[in-house]
Amino acid sequence: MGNSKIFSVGDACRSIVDGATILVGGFGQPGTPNSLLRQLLAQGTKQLTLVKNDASEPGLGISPLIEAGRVDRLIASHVGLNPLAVAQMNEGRLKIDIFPQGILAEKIRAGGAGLGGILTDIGLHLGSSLVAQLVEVDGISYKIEPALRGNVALIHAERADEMGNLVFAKTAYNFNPVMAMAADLVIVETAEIVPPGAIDPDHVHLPGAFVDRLVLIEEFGPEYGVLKHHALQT
Amino acid sequence: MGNSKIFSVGDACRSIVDGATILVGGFGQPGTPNSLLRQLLAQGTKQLTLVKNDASEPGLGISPLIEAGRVDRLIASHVGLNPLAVAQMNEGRLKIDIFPQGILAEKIRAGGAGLGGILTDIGLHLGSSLVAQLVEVDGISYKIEPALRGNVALIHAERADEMGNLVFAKTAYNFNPVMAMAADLVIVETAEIVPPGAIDPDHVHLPGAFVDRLVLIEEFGPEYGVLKHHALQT
Amino acid sequence: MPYKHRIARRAAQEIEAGQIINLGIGIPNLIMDYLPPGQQVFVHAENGIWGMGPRAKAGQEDPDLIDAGAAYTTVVPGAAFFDSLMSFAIIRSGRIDVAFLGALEIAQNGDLANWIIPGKMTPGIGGGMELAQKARKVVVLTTHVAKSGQPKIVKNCSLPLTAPACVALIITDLAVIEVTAEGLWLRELAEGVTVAEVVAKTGAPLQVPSDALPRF
Amino acid sequence: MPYKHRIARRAAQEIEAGQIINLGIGIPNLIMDYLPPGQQVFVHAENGIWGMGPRAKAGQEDPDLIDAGAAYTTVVPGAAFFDSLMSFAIIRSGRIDVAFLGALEIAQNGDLANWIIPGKMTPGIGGGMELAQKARKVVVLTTHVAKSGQPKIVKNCSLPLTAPACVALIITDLAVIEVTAEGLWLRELAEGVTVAEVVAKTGAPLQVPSDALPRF
Repeated sequence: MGNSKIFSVGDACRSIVDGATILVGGFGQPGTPNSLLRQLLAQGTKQLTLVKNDASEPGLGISPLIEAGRVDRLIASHVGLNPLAVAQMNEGRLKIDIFPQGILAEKIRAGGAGLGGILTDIGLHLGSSLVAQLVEVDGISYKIEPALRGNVALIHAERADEMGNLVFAKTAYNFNPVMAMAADLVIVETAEIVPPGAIDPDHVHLPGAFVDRLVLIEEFGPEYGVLKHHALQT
Repeated sequence: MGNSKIFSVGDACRSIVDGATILVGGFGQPGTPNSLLRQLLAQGTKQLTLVKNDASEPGLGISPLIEAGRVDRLIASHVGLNPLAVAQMNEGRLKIDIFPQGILAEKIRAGGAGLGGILTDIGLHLGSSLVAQLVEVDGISYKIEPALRGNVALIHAERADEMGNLVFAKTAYNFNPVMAMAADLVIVETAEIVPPGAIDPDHVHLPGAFVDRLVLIEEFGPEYGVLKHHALQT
Repeated sequence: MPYKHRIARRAAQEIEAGQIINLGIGIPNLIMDYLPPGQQVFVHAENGIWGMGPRAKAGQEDPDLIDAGAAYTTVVPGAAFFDSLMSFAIIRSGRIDVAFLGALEIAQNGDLANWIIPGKMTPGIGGGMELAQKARKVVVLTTHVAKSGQPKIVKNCSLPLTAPACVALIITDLAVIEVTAEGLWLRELAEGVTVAEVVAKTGAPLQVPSDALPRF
Repeated sequence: MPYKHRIARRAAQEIEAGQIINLGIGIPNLIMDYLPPGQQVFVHAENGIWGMGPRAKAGQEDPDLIDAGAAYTTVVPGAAFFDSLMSFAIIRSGRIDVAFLGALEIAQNGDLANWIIPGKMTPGIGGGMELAQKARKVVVLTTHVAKSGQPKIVKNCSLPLTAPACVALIITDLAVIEVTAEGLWLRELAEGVTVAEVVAKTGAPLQVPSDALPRF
């Protein structure tokens, strides 16, 4: 290997600066880069803008960063499972911007695909309340949703090869590829790093072209396991 | 199975009417639905608008339809390997619209993702010569590229399950998924149809939600094989 | 039978073989228990599943496999996983045949409000706005009145809309009501409920056929 | 050594370890033969490959595995296949470090024209416009003059541009020329070529360093 992409969690995250905009994978807990987020908490990075589908749940995912007052702004589609985030919003300590889930994904994809934005009719009935620009194409009105990019993306993958090719597991797939596409520095935590060729090129979910740093997860805490309150009770 | 998606090639294609806009997978020969295109030629469908990355090569892919005068309009990114298509264009018998390759893919994806279009800065220096509308977002100019959809998509997949989940092989992947996303009727030819569960859900390239009809390829003609003129000569 | 299950059981009858459906959180999710066996239905979940199965049994949960409400779930043979982009491309391109959603308010023209009570409840939009606006058919499953006793079915919604004129059918603990171009029509009654009770608890004009109404 | 190979060999020196490169059809494709062995370079092909290898040997072609010019190719261990959307997302988001392209005309400010001769040659745009506009560095590989004898390097392009001010380096059968904010600089000479010959065959002002020029 000329330039190895494999980093310790500390070395991988050290260059993340205060005030950064960070795109975070995950929908609920699956696919959430818990180890990278824990490192961010430990190293004290603050004044963050986080972009994630949801606000996680108290004590999980991005919530410890929110709880510690490290997050100035959250761009998400749903925050209903985190009353701590909602409380901070109501107190004016956390700014939350809400977008329809698929439109949030598309704004980020536009950033990751080198586009300026997308045209959508979703939420058009709300008028300009979401600060959108309107445009007419072939007589139909659309909102312009500008592209969204981040300084850093924090990603969780099931498996990576040394080239940075990623495979996601089941519903831990979710926002991870699109977040990785749209950031200047892409850091991936993964359960397994395999040699080049160990992943069938037809099974790669996200090509290594988008991946800068790989971190092997050292400690699988309970946040990676089954959360009892979301399981059926016997 | 309640509603089987498996059709004979004739039954699958019979409902394609004269004047239809047809999205065709393939980049060069890999991924080109040769059997479905052959059926279209046999059944005499005409006045077609075809959308494909390229114009194929004489005698291959969509070229027999062009050669037989069945195509009124071709929307593509590159036609340089088909002098017959270029000749028809120069004679005024075939209208060809050319877009940058990735922008063509994005226009179709917008159609397939329920968006009105995309904003791009590609080719902005050409001004309005590609009949584009301009818009400014955060002080930067972009072209609006409206979404593009088809009545029918003709797709080639390596393997399908009975649910319509598709797997593509190597560079036969190309435009196939995006074409399937953006058509009202999606017809897929494939080398193999396997029972539900035989494809790992993590290995599916395009979910069966987008697939209406599956056709098992009956005859693998030479157009599916190695084309000597593109191989190294010994 | 608890009313939530009665609603879910009735809702399952709206599904035809081969259709793709999406189930919102709450009552809609209970439909999983009433899907007709042997009839192929494809359940889509916003977080990236086509072919979702019933909830995971205790002790058999997979930490990587949840539904859009964060509950551990399963898949049927022939399922596919995909990312959020693909998931919402399926929704916005109109490939969902029926979406079953909850409601705060439904107007007589089919307007749906279910995502925000300004200054009070701000859970966010999630996937609801795209489902309400783009599914081929939207069926609302809800209690007939709010906890306050106020009708949820009203002449005009007072809350910000999720999507305008999107609801085709309303199934409540009291009745099945169809939204038509000529207004609301009472179609079925829950066991033990009278037409007068439904009319009284509905905040918009309700048209009642002269024939006897089916029970559910 | 045939001039095309001389150009390709020189072009390979522009590639650094770990970079992602894209090779246009023609001379650029020959660079595959000169990639430094043991140094990891990721070759991207528009039709959906990251980690392309050398052309397939005779008899070992895979009908499903071609490069963007339709020639049968191979992949290296650790390659990935993807669709056209992903392929161009890589290009337009600036993840291609160096794109090697052909040219019809190059202007002294780096304008590139290589996709159309109105009324004469209309092969289409393909992936060239996006590569020219979005790759971090664009290197043009071309004969110094056209078949007509006319210079390809000119003050202003007469043909429609592929992308404005995009070219960083021009490598021809005669010379290596850098495009700078202060105009064109002659950097290297091919074996047996004189400065006078290069200046004579260049249709724009060419600045020549006072030091002896390296040969390639």
